[in-house]
Amino acid sequence: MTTFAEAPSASDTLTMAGALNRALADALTEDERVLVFGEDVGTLGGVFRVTDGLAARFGEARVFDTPLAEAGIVGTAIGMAMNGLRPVVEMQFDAFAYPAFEQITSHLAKLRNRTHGRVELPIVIRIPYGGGIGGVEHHCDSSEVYYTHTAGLRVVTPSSPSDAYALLRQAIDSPDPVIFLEPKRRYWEKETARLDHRGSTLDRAEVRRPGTDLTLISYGGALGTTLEAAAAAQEEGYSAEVIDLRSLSPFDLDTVAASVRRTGRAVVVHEASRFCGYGAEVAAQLSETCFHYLEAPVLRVAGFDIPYPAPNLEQHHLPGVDRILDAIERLQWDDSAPAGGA
Amino acid sequence: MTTFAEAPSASDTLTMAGALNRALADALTEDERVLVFGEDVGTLGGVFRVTDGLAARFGEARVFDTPLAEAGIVGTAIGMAMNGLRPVVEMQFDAFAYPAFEQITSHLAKLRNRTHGRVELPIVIRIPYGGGIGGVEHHCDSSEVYYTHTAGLRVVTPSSPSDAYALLRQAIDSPDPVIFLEPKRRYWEKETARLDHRGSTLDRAEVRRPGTDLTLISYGGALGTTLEAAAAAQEEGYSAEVIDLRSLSPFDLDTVAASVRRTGRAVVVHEASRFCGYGAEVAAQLSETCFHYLEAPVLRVAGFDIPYPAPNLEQHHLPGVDRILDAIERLQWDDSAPAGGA
Amino acid sequence: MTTTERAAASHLLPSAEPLALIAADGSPVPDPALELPDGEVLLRLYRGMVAGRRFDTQATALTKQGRLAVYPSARGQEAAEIGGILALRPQDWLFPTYRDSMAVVARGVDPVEVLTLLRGDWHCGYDPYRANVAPQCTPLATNTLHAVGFAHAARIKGEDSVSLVLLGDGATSEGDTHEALNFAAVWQAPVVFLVQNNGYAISVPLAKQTAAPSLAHKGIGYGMPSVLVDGNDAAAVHAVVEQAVARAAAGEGPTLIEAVTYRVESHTNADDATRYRDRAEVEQWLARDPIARLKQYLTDRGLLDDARQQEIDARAEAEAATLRERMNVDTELDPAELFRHVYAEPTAALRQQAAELTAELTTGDQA
Amino acid sequence: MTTTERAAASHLLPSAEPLALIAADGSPVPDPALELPDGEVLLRLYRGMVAGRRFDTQATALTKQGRLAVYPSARGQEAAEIGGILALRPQDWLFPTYRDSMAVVARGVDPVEVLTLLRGDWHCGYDPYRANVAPQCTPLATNTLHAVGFAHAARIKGEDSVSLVLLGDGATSEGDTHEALNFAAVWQAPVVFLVQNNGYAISVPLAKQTAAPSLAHKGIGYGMPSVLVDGNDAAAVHAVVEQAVARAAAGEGPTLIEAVTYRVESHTNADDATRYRDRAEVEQWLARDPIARLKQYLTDRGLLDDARQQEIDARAEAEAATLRERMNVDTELDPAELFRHVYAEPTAALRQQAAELTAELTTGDQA
Ligand SMILES: Cc1ncc(C[n+]2csc(CCOP(=O)(O)OP(=O)(O)O)c2C)c(N)n1
Ligand SMILES: Cc1ncc(C[n+]2csc(CCOP(=O)(O)OP(=O)(O)O)c2C)c(N)n1
Ligand SMILES: [Mg+2]
Ligand SMILES: [Mg+2]
Repeated sequence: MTTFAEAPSASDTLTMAGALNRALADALTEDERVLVFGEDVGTLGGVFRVTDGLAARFGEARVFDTPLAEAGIVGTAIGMAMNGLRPVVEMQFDAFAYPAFEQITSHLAKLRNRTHGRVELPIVIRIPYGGGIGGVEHHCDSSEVYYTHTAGLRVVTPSSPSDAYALLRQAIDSPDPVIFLEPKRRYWEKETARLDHRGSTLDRAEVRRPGTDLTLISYGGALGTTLEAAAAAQEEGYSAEVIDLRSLSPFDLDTVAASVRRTGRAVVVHEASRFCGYGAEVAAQLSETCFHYLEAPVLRVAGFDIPYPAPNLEQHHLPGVDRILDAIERLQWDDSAPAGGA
Repeated sequence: MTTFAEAPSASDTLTMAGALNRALADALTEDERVLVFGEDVGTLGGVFRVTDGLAARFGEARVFDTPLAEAGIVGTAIGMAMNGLRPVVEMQFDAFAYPAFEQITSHLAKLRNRTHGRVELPIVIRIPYGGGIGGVEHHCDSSEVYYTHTAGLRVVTPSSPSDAYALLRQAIDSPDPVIFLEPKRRYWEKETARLDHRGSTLDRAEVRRPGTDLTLISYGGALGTTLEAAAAAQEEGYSAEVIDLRSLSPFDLDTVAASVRRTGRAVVVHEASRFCGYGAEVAAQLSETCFHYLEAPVLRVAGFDIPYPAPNLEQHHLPGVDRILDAIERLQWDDSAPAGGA
Repeated sequence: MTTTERAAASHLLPSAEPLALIAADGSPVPDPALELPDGEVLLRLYRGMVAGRRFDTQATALTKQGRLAVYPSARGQEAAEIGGILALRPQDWLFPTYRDSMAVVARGVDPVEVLTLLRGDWHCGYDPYRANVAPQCTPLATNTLHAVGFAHAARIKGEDSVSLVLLGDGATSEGDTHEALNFAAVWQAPVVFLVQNNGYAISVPLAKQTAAPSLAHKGIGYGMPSVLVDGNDAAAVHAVVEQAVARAAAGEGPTLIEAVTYRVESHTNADDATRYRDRAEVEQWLARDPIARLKQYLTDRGLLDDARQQEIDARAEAEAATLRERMNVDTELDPAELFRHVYAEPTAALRQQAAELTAELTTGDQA
Repeated sequence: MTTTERAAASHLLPSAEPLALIAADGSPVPDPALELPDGEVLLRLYRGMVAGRRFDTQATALTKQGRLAVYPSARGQEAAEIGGILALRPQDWLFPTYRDSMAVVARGVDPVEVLTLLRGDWHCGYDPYRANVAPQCTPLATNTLHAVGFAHAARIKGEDSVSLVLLGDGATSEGDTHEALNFAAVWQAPVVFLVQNNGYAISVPLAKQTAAPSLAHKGIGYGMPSVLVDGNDAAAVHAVVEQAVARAAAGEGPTLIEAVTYRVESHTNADDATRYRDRAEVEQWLARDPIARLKQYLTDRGLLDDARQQEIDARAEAEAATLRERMNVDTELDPAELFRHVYAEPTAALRQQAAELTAELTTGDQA
């Protein structure tokens, strides 16, 4: 059933929303088994316009609106995938994926294992997630840990338009179910994007900025802030390496540990609440595997342990450059001053 | 509306199921606002008999069966609590709480905060959780992290009949919503239980066995195994302190860190999958706050990163005494041999 | 199967056409089972709709001035929004959604407190216990269960209080709606479900939402009587809700009401409805305007004259002006509030995080 | 509202009494709209039910011998279990629950593979693609959505395949059932919902589950035709399911069927039904036994004689004996399997965990 169209490899000035749209269009073009559905993804093109134009171009049979029910969307996607299709579904916002939680944890994550590998569920669940866009309550959750703690799911999140394209194409190609977390506050940032997914892989972290004194580990919406912080840290004499995890599950320990063994210091940065947040796993694994290399404890810069705040208070919750710089200062430099040290 | 009956303070040979039953009966007796409902908790007395006899004793208006729908149970409990009642509801098994996930995360956890503290939800959700009873799929999940990562919820889990009684009474008295995780494989272990909840608190860890060489940190179903391991370790010359967390959220860092600063070594033990499991948070906090006291990395002994296995394979998944002893051996004793060292 | 057998349960079915008491042209429609509200009530409904629409227009204007982050307009739905609310007694409770700010204001909540959410200052800005109004609910259909639980608790406590829950056509597709209807019917809880079928769930039209003859046809599947009502006829909505509230209060259980109306504006100011529907469709519904309809009826009967109309308009205008002024005052938010209401008492971790934030803000001030 | 108006949608309503073709005493009941299956089909139904019950008895016996961890018996529900399955065509799919082992076996899946789950060796023990049977589903009602998605996919792919999903009376209360019925109706998916209303969800009787005239009355709320059928009449169940499958295959969309039957045993061997129901109630239903009923009918018409009966019994007995023997053989499980199917390729972490377990087991062996 697969149509082998020419692989796209354009470069273009694009937003992340635009890159995701291109990824969906290219996947729909290349593989007839791919379907796109969810709430408002058809005629409207999605509330973030990520599916803009797809229904018109590929027809209502392949890109369509469903009744308003998230368990229904994921549950029927599971049935479709059992029958050989490759659904890419959208949950309109992070907190609105929760009604589908049972379908995700008890079926999507487990069906391959339950059937000894006989039933494969190549489904992508796209979830615009996180805050920073002035959204009201229930529109800003960073829900990654609910998925990363669930064995059987892959969880990925892009931080740039190019990577959004590559990751989404690979997610659609993956034989495993993928929770695809789109950092909505990065939807509209532009980049001259390379639209190619052949060179990249679904489960590797990437060094976005090389450095020697410490390692900053982040992903998704917080990555941009982390890069800014690294630039600011440079001014203060710290050479920070920045790693973009991309894949949250599985976690690319090799790439991260290699960096931390070199630098001896690490800070994990994310928007989600700290308590039992993703940073805990990163810190635990680094503490275990790099114990004798660490000059200071692995620190976490994360959202507070509170429900996501209202728009006019969210700037206090979201980790900003200053909070990351503060954490860098706390990395016990006294005994071994860095290059341009504090 | 509260009736002030005499406080019970009996001691009796009881199972955990029995102690929980007594806690419910005593709470129903003392406070007319308390209600107990869920699937099969009425006439049948619950599939684990935790609510045995309560419907007959307190009447169908206060202890009753609902239609079969978990979101419905939690959602209506929220409405009842808004109207001044104190519902104690049961989710029949861990994985069957997932349909209620949206009600739990988006309302139960947040309503106090959303309303500036005006709406209080003193609800207890009892969830028999974890494996070790030969249960088939979907009956053995250790789902604690889904709740501990959600700000606004308290999460507790007892490890013995006495503590089950005390914790449940305190959970029912708490003005906050409490996820009450009952380790089902400990339901039938007997103890001469002290039924008193006045002396105890809802959010403190307790040292269950004192020791000097290392700290074992555990909770719920794994606590018993951890105590066994500590006894076995003693034979091998290691004096292990065992801490029962009881409260998973909030986490009692003070008690745990005080122990680890003394011993310099720590192992966290739980049934749940390791990846982004609760142990990650414990390890991350200890690594951060006890960095200069640690002689070895904080290790985690946990379930594998797989869906809970079928009954005949579960013994390989569940952390047993040997696996805990192995971890103890790996605590880098060479540089500083313990009392009767390896 | 005989016709008699089929009829046995069919009293639970709604009428094939929506019930109306006043037609689109303002003429009365007699109904054997439904009484037209008296003149005073009709005037209150009229006044409420005029004020509601003025509030709605003002809120939309505030989004343009950057004073509201977002606003979902209920323009065109005034008969359903106001008709339902005015049928409630003081001791009854309302469980509204994000779209029902107008109804919440009509119930007596301070409009500035109502708009706290959409202004971005906090989540629910009012005290639910003051006017018996639950927080406006965003996760669709979840409030239906809260309403059922609340109503059932009232019954357990022996209190005479009925819960009215509002939901949209889209929300009827969610599992929670099903569970709520079922729990309500099994428990015979004093609750009234008022579905505002405004034709769309954001961009998705009713035809993609359901294949049912009407949403009210769902009632029979729960053993619940259901009513299909013209949602642009405030008199009919009021009468139908009042009947349902009376039934509930009398211990006769819940009712499902579908009010057929139309969302005249886009889903919110951030939406662009021209992407998915024709102007012609909107025009058709504008011609069925709920306010014009009742005005015609009242004027024809001499219940409304120019003087009264001016007074009503002036009052709505004054309220809007006050709202505008008050919304133009910047609020001062205390970041420490972030940590205060997560639990009854902040945990040690939260106290520490609060301290960190305070330190950060203090340093920031000095910098 | 006129009677005509009400009637407009009432073709979607079920009959007030369950449809039957053979009465409890074995006498035929003529039905204008439903054809009695021919003798050959009736004999297949009979054979299937006898084999099904024998399988069920054997499975229960295996729990007593510790060879099965748990078994939910379908005794008394044979007409619904077998009647539905035998109405399927080879290309159709079945979406069963934990209670429907009998149906899965009737569909042609190796009984030992079926019992893998309840024996505790793995989860789903059979290959779903071999006999077109989805894994038996434990989280209630979740399989209804899978069936709808599967059926819709068949339509998209242009394949002539209908999905039959089984669920219990209790499962109809879950939100997923609602969403599945709605998606199916909106999409006009080729799916048939067969609710086995066996009177109980574990200990909870139907009266606490719903206040509806019947579960089949839910259909009209989705615009879906629905049928109420005597679930102890295999002929009627077969006829009704066959009709629904034909409708679905013809592109006429989904059907909701409620089969009224009774769970004669406890919920599972671990349950004790005497805690919540009277023996008298059970006796009443034993008198309506589905096998005895069809036997009477067949015998009366000379379609079943002693020789044939003996042959049928012997075959069922032989199958049960084989099953018993095969279940008495201990299986060897490879713990390394735990890590193999979590993802298409095990991750680095899983490879390491697998290695750790292997090391542990090797050390253990040496100790
Ligand atoms: C559980 C959930 N899913 C998705 C959304 C996103 N969303 C907000 S409003 C809306 C449409 C609701 O339509 P309807 O129920 O008809 O109400 P209306 O907006 O028309 O008043 C959607 C999909 C949500 N708020 N909650
Ligand atoms: C989502 C979910 N909640 C609870 C359970 C526990 N449970 C297993 S069977 C059962 C009763 C089901 O009753 P019904 O749907 O009538 O099917 P039956 O067992 O009678 O065949 C319950 C509550 C479950 N399996 N899934
Ligand atoms: Mg709508
Ligand atoms: Mg049943």
